[in-house]
Amino acid sequence: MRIESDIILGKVKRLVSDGKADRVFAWKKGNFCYDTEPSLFTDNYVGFTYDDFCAANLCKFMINESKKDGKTLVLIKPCDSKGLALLEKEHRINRERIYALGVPCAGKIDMDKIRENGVKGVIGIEEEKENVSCNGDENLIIKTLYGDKIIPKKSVLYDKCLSCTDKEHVGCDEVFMPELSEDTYDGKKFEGVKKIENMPSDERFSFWRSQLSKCIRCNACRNVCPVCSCVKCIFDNDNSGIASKANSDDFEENLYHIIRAFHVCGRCVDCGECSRVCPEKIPLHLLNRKYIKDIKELYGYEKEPALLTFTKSDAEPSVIYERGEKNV
Amino acid sequence: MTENLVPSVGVITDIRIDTPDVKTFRVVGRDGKKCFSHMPGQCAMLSIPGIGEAMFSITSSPTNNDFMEFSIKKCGCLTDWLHSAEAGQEILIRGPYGNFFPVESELKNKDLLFIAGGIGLAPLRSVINYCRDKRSDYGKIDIVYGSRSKDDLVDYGEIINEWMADGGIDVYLTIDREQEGWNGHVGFVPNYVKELGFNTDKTVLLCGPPIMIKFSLQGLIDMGFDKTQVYTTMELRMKCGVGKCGRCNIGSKYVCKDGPVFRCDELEALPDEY
Amino acid sequence: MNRIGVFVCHCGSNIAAAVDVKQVAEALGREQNVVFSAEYQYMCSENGQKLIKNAVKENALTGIVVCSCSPRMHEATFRKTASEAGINPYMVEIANIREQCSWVHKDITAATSKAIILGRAAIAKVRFNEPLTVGESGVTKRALVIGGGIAGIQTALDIADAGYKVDIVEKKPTIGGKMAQLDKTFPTLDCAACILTPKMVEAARHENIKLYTYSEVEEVKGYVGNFSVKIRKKARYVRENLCSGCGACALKCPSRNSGNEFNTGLDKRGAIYIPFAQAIPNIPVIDAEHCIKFRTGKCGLCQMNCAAQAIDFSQKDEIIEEKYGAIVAATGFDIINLDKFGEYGYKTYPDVVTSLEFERIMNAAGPTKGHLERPSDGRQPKTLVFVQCVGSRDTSGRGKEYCSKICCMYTAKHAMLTREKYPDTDVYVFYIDVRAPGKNFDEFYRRAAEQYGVHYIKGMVGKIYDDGNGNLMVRGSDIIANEQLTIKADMVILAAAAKPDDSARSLGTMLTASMDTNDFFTEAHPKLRPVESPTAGVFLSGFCQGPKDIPETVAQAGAAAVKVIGLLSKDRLKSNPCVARSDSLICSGCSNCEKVCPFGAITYADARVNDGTGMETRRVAVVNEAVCHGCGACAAACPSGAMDLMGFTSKQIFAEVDAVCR
Amino acid sequence: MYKIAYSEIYNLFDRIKDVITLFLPAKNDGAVSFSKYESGTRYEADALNTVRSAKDFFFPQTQNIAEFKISGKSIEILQNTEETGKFAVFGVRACDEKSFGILDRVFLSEPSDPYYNEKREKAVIITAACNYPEETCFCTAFGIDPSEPRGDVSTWVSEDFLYWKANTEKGEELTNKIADIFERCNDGEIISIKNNIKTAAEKLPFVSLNLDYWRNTGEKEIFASEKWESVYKGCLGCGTCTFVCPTCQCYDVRDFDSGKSVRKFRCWDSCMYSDFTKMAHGNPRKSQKERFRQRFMHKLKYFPENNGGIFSCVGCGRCLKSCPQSLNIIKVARSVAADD
Amino acid sequence: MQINEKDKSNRPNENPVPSDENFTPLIVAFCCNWCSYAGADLAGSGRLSYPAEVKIIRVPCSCRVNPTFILRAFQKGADGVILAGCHPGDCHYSTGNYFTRRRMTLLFSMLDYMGIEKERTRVEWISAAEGAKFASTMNEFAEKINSLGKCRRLGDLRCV
Repeated sequence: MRIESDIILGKVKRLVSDGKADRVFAWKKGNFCYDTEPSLFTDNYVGFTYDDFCAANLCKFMINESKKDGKTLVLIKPCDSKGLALLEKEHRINRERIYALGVPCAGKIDMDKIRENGVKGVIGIEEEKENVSCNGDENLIIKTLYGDKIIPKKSVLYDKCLSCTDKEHVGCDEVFMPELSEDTYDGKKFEGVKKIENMPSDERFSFWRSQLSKCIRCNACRNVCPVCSCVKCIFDNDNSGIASKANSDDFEENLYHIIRAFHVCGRCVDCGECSRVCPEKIPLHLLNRKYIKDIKELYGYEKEPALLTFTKSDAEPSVIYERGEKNV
Repeated sequence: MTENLVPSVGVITDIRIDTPDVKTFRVVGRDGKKCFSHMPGQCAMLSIPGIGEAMFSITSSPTNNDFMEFSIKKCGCLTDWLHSAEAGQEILIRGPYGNFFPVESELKNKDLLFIAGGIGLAPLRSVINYCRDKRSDYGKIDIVYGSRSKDDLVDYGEIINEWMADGGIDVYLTIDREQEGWNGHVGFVPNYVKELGFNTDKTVLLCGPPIMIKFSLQGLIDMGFDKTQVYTTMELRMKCGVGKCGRCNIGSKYVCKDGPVFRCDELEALPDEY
Repeated sequence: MNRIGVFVCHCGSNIAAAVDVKQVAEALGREQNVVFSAEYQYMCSENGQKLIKNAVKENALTGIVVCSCSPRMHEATFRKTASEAGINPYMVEIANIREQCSWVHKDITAATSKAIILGRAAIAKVRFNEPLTVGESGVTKRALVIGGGIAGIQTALDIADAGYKVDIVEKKPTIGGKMAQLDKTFPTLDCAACILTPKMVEAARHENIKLYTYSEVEEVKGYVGNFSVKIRKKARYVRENLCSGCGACALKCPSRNSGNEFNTGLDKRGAIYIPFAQAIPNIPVIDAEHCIKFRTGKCGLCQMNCAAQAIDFSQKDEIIEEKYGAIVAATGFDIINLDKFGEYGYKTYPDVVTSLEFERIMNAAGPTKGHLERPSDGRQPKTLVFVQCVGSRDTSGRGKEYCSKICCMYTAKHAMLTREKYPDTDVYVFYIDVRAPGKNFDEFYRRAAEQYGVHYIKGMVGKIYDDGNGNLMVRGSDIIANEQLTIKADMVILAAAAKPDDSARSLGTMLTASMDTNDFFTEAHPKLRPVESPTAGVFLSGFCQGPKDIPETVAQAGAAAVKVIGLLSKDRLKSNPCVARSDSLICSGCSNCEKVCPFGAITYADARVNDGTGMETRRVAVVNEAVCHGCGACAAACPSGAMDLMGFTSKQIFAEVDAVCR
Repeated sequence: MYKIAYSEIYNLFDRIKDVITLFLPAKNDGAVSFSKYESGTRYEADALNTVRSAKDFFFPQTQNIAEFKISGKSIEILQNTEETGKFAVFGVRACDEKSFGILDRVFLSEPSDPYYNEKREKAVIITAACNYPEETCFCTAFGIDPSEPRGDVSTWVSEDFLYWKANTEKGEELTNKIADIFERCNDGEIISIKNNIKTAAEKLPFVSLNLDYWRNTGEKEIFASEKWESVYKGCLGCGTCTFVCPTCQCYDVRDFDSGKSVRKFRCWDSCMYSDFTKMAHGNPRKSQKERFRQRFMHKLKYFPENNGGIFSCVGCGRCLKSCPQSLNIIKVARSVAADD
Repeated sequence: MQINEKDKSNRPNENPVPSDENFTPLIVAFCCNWCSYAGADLAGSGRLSYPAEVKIIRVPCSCRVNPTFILRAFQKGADGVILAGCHPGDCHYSTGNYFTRRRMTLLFSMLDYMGIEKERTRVEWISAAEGAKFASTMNEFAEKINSLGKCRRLGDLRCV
């Protein structure tokens, strides 16, 4: 069954008229069939949409929204809900002023992946009405200025959706139609990290060097990250000693991404937004996910973020010298 | 001028303590000569490598051919550093930047009324001394200057000993609150201006904190002045000094290039951003 | 502007032999901001210090760098020198060119250039030093002891004897704790009550001790020297000031349904009761849950029979707020719940009992008046099986990984007492190891095994079951004989693991005192500060810190008392100024710092801040300087850099790193 | 006009490379950027736009300005800028080429920026017509013809040929050096290519983007519009739009202390950043709304105000594609102008 | 940056090169005040030598060391960074080094993941009584860094 934008809107309207919230933070249909913009609806719902393109995580907007009087209803996908929970735990939002409505997610479509199929001039995207196989492998009809093209939906889902292992919401005030969420996990969450781990160190080095050298320091990865919620980032603070605005040297590329990964280490909710928003398509989630993997392997599951707790029998740092190849 | 972002080396030859948080720095080039010539109201970028760079208005008069002076209030990284510097310290200087008070055109032969508050006297001091040195080019000069307290009056010595001693210049000083040892006027500058009640045929040069500018301007209009008669200077975050780095604009005007001196009617046509 | 003076010490030939001190002084003299540089034979000598003082005055120095021995030696000396010269003592940095340079590097060129680099690092750091002042706070001359067992009583007595006021808060209606329930004590076999009750009485009578029984700590605020504690005094429904302790009420109470806690539930008590004969205070308490008056509104027999008119059904819990300078945790222990150990059939078979229950059975004031009778039918058991390490040293996750320490000895005690009173009884003890490393302990155990003929079997009990005829069958292994064996037992006694009392965890949170995963309080240093919590002003007494027997508990109680006395004897507490500081303009209030602080020095407050974008109320971290020890864990955990450590600020360390790498 | 068989295109690049350093769009780890051409580099002909624009050639993300050595109270100035050699850029689209003119108005106006100027003079721009404009393209709204790209040399591609036409002296000079690789042809051969492009461009969704509101309304009025309140909500305050934009030119001047010297450099900055206008005693643009407004006011009002009505946008569509939250100049231009 | 791109070919060989005769490594050692710094002092009293390339920076506790300090050292030209603290369980502040242990394990794991030679970083627990261990650790570490040669993968070209 498809997730219908109108049904979600109906629910939202009911909640607002029931007095659960005073305004709604959701997505708004944009210029193109695929473009959806995080938007605040205060008096009308013109352009309201919830479709396969609403990939943006709205929870970080709640930092500012929850400073206002009254309540904001926010639509939360399963992967977003952990971010919201973390923001609450770290006291970055006033949870009482938020009504989190969990909405189902069947995976979101990555336009870049569609374009990688050589598609240009997209003017419309539809789900193929016929041929919907029972296993849900739907096709998309991409209508363009230069003709139509059919692409299997699954092949153009965001990477973050393919590695999404959890379709359950946490900490929402209400979850609407959870049965419509679809499992999009391809079973390869740590494949990417493992692939890099298995490279010789020279190769790892050149892999990251070449990836990170694309970085233009637009800060999109940081600004979108629900975990990076410091009121003032050290990289913007001229007094911090490590402030920088541009990557004047390879070192600064490394520093920025290492420190960012370290700061979210153990707190990262793996929502994949960093990689989604990177204009240069740097697989930034591979840094964060490396930490997730390390933590899982070294410390197992924990209630507190890994860097804010310990056990007396923790692994010694020497574990990293014992694995992989030696340089000396 | 092309090498606009590369500064030259200047030497601080003298540091004068004006008020508890304002010092006046005298700067010359390494060769002992003035670094460059300027017009009253123009600014220069001063910097210390690794500490910071900021725009300051040149407070000495262009008619001074020996050196430049900058009156600097302590309010940030660079200014803190400068305040702890000693004579002989080299600094980097580039400029001059921005426009200037129309001393050779609109202001000529006019009666001038200077209104300044606090450190706002700094940019006007350049004009005042320029006019003093070319006294015959200008009509009557009135100066209304106020500060928080007597100790916060910048250039107090010069005001008393030189300006007040000059014929044809009337200086009116005021401080915000009563203070021991002060027999002069007490009260805010805008009110004092109203009290003094100047003729509306004067051209006004106004500089001070935003709130003072706002009220003084309103007061002047109430008194019958037109906005076209009032000039003021602005200060914003500036980096390049040449209208390219893109941060000091008010609407379509760049303060560093189109300003810092604006006539109030021009300013009014711009978006109310500051 | 910084005006730095550099002072290079020869330390006789200790430094000068391997480092060209002249060259060091010259090189450092050329560094930015350095306006004075000199070398001298012994900087720490009177003349050396005079040199420094003169240089400070003549050159208006703002900072001092001494290149000398380790700061661990003479940092304090030179700070004092600076202070005498009129500059802040924290404007001094030491470059360690002796221990970490001249003594370890033989090559003069290498050592000299390293000394210059170390000097540069110190200069770089001192540029960012800030004048710091030692904070001071007063001390409330009153201590709080939480827990009225032997540990708490002993600590309180020692403190009170030293002349300081002490309050004991005990959650039970009487003080005495677990020791009051014991029959005899190992290895001397003297009567527990006989040695404990005099102490209880002394505590009650002591002019410096105030008892809050049937009370619990509800909230702790403040910090070392200045705690403010809320104590909930639960309603007894008996007016303490009127009650004469005659006990008539308890006798007349028609309710007989409540298990008697003192006898581990082996017999019943009334709804109004005095826990035991020697209870202190000797005042009854009404158990509202079982009281007929409270349940139905009818009854009130006790009230009618109270000559003193002390019964007051309308009594309410009372909250008492008191200020203390020090707090001692003495919350003691309890035994673990055996629900997860189905194989022993503790819940299933009434004749499987815990050691504490057995203790009551053997006690003359116990449910059986000291006769060995088994709970199911009151018959005297002929075969007793003791099982040790029930839940102790357990790695299966059901019990505790640690050794409860006291079980081996009390089991030997029980076995011995049984054999002594009832020589016709067969006594078996299953053990993993017998641990007897105390004074006269091993002798005691050997006496049980050798003289008293207790059968010690090294092995584990796998299952206890009913053979169908009402007999308990104990199946276990004897790993010495390497065989499985089954013993038909009349009674089984389980040496259940001891664990910290349940109240410890919530108390730990209130005190911000750190605890380990077993809920034992963590000591400030495992070897050197074993009776102090890392949280300043909080001390540990007894089992709540780790398994202990009575003499160890009493010894630690005394030690904790000494620490408390030491603290209370001071009028002002000086605090290290090198503490963390949070910048409220940058702090996001995320709580990361709070979580890594071992001392609970960080709290949160709503602050009005304006970072240039308008006034806002934000949750920001606040460091309690009196509590902070200055480790810097918070500064490294803070992602935004809002938290910094005075004396070791990020700026200072960056400057040092830069100087070292230049 | 010249042409060369499309199959010979790498021979052409090799030839150019021998004459002058050549840059062209190539794929690097998934993102297309202008890269130095070496034998073996694959030209990404399909990519309409590189992720970053061609402005980088003249206004790089970081630019050294000078270096200072400090000893005691004295400061020594060292020169540390490197001279740029001559270079050619192949595959610049009409929109990017147009953006240079806009940047020129900033950097070459008095006082002219020496770093920008030097690189501008050294560059030969070889443009490429856009056979398949994308839905995000709206260059035509700014009077740019994607079938008629300018630059020093213009090129067109048909199925079989690459057509080459020099427009300037610099273009002629390069063409003459490699002319032997081409065959001559006449302008008529590319008419059908141009027509196809024109037809495609007419179908683009934003060809009729109407900017009259921005032309005809005063800056004060637009600035005060209540519409700003609603259009910026999704903005993250990142610099993506700024950094991919071919006409954004804001920069910061910063110092870096290397321990040996202090290096002064300038680097890209974004008016979307919260610290862009931050001063010691406050920030005049306190909220993201104000910063967001500044960016679009600059592009659509302030810049035209100072530059004879020329908008600071060339319709390349990069911000439409890159904005993580799908905000863009079209939405702003329309929403703020909307009547309701 | 494109035309001014930090030209990859200009960057000195990023792979380890056999150390040449003239190479003297720069090693930064962060030592906690209570154990390792005292251990270093003890090494001094015992005249136990180690290379002069080791430069010690005193911190109150190993947990004070922010990852940025370590990266800063590499930026400014350090060839190896070692962090020394009290043995786990012996921390003067009771739990500081437990946090250090996790932080550094994860940080160094990330550096390794990014292809930076993991042998250039190290954590060692050295008590105030272990002067000999301090000296031998530093000797060993210096030798290792010597054999790795100049750190070329993490430094800042502007600083060298």
